[in-house]
Amino acid sequence: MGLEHQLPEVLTTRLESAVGWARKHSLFQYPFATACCGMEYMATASSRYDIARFGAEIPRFSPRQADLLWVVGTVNHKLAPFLRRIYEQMAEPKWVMAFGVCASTGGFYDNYATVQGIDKIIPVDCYIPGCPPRPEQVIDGLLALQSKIQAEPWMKYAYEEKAKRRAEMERSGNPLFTPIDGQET
Amino acid sequence: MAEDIYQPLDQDIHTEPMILQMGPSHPATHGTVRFTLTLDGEKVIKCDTEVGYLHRGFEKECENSTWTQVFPYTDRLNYVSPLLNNFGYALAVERLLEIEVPERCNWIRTIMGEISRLSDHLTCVGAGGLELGAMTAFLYALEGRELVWDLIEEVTGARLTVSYGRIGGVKDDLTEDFADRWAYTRGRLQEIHANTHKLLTRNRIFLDRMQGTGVLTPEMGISYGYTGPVLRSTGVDYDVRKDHPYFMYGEVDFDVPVGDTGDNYDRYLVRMEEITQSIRIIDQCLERMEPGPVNSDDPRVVLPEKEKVYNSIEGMINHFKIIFEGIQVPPGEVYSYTEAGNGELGFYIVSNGTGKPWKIHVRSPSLIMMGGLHHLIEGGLLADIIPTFDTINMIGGECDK
Amino acid sequence: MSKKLIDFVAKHFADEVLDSHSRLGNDTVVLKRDRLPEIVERLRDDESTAMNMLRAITSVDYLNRIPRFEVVYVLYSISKKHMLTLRVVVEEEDCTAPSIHHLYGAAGWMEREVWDMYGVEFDGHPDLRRVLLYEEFEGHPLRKDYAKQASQPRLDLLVRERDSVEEFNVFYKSKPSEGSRDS
Amino acid sequence: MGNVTVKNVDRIKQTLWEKSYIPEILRGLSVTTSHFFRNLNPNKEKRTIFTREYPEVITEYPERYRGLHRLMLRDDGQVRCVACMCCSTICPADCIHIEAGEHDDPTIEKYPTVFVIDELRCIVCGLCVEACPCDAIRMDSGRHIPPSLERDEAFFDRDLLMELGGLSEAKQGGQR
Repeated sequence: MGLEHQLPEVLTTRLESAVGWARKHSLFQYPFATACCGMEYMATASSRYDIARFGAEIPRFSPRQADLLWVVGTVNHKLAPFLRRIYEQMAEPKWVMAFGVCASTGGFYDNYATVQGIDKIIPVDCYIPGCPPRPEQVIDGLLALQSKIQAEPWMKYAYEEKAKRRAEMERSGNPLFTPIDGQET
Repeated sequence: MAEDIYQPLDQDIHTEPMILQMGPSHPATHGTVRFTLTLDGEKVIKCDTEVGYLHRGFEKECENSTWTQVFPYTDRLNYVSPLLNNFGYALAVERLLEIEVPERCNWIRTIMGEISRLSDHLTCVGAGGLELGAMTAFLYALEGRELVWDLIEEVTGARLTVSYGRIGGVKDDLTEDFADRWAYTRGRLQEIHANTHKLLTRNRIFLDRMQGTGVLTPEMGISYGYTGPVLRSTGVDYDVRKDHPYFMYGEVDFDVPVGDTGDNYDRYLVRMEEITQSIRIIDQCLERMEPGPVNSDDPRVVLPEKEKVYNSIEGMINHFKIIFEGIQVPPGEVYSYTEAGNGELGFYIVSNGTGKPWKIHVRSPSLIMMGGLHHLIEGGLLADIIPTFDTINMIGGECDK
Repeated sequence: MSKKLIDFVAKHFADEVLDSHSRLGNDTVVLKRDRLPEIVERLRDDESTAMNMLRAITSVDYLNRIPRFEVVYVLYSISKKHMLTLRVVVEEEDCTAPSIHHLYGAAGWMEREVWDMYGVEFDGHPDLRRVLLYEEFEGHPLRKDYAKQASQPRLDLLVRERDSVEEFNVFYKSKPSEGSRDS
Repeated sequence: MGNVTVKNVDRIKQTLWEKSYIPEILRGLSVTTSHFFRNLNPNKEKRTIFTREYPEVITEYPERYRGLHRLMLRDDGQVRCVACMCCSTICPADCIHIEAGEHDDPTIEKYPTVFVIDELRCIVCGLCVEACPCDAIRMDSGRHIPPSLERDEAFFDRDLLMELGGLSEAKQGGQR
């Protein structure tokens, strides 16, 4: 960037909200559907609830073309590396939606196999409770995420903030953001 | 002469099989499963299936829960037809306890089980259409499923993970206007069924993808433990509902559809026919069931009525005992089996006489079918994996436990 | 329930049978381990039994009992519609059982699953890999002495031990203490 | 007794005409266009539009729908819960956290000083409602659990749950 410093403040905020508006209504999603919640994901996407009304209808089955990752269902330790890899393959800006309690916290699968919430592997922007969530809950979650995207500063801070956060986490020894060994993203 | 010219050329071209990883998060594998395919051009030479990407420790969790707490876990086995799992598990524990449930409970279980089967088959058929490019069929089938789920939600309180079965009964009686609601849903379902038939059954593109692909022979099917619609499509008329009637299946009339070639198209037809039969069974049940209690009156297993809990000390003590210690199941083991959406769902249960199960093993039809899947895939084309995998109808939760 | 199948096994393999009973609609025979494939093959091929389908193989871990493990085979005949449960005792020190993968196709994966979950090795199985868990996993989770929450992450993840009480405490400390409404 | 028959499914044989794709295209179009025109019917009653306009039109959940928990109140507006721990014991997800305290009123033995439900762990199975011996916890609020942007927002504490609760009509304590 650089151009934004030349522009008057009013214009940049206008532009910012315009970009936020455009972004929130054109979410290309990658459904990482694993379990029961996938059924409700299908229900949300099909005729009765029709997620297309919110500009989020097209599932992109390539992470590089997607900017919203739905983690739909339980993630276990066997699957965790794949989820992490998909997240890393997605281009910025990207958002993650934890769909259902298993993805959010592990739910009642508190055992050797499951990851206790995907926020231990990747950062999460929105949690949708329910096991599985009703489509109404999903739509509510999507709307909440949309307002978050709208409010997200784009031009001035977004990238700098994220980079700062990452650097801080790495410094603090949090392996959340260190890349997996020997893996190109 | 021409052969002589081409022969050396053939030898010169160096070809080697290509190894392709398909999955675990692949759009066509609606579940998480990974195929390691060895391809010769477009032909699959070898297929190694890897499952377990949804392993959630079902059996370990059950061993650490009371007998009642297992119900939510069984919901999430075959999550398209959770009621069938609920009732299958309840039946297994009831066999171990040697208790009988009232007649109305059996009628309700039959009705709700068949409603669940409708949802299962509609999803399978619809998703199959979607994966072969027939998006409309998917939308119609899901419309039908929504209607079915509306009914389930009315009765159980949840769309998908119902936790409706209880040991010795069900959680609640049917709602009062259930028969009227069913009459409406039934009409819509038949319309959707007819529309799906119109869209798919004679469609040439669909037929070309389905006919003659993923062929299973009866011998192979039996040896690999296939059950349910997949085995019936080969011509073996094994159906637990028919051969070992449980609940009220011995009392109602229905047909068991069987195919003859065992290819994908037969599996599709068998499922479509089973939708009709399920509707027929529900009709008969609703006609013949009579009012009565829905829970067994055995105080060992059924929570006392709320009135008693609120107002009498015996009720209160009994309530607390069941909640804190769990239902006391006598020691022993039993293998109990029912017909679920995908085939025979068996529970091998071992009790050591306490409130927690010592072991619960699920004979999940999906896992066993995945064990023989390479036989259906090998020798076919890469593109045939998609209809084959769909008509097998592997459900992650059930397969990976 | 007739005891025809139990009698059949007892007649032909009297030395192998340790115990048998017929309860709750299940005919069960407890067997010694070594001649199992022979018995199963006989049950499958004999016309009067014709057990052509293997329904399930599983194992039960009776901790602190000798012998510790039991491998359970549920056989079924589609034509005769009868079922027989075979239970084979397996010692903890010599945790192996003979494989029957050559008799039933389904046995291949079922035995892999039992190996994965209980660590019972099957002699002669050509491809005894883990099926539900991953190769790096150590131990066998369904053994009774395997702790329920002992996870083995594949990634070097930030694994927070789940402690619900602690989670609630963290939540509460982050909020200013508020007087309860009704006291 | 039921009559169970085994019947073969009919595999169709395509005619040459059907193999030409044309009749199937027409048939498929007839199905979809009939749906289309039905929904253009000027008489709105006869339309069968299936889509729910959710955020604008709030869905009414059935009576038995299990949604957000609520804590019921006694006549004097205090919480009914007596901190007996039944719900937290039966909860498979272990998502209810209760700390009991002594009440000043001698007719009430205990009451919960802390009652938190982690709605992001709750699996909506409804076992807690069945386990409650005093009609204190219910899930029939007719609302679903709202989504949250932060993990901590999903802890619902006692006062929040009581706001949703109503007066319970269950009579307790015998004929007293």
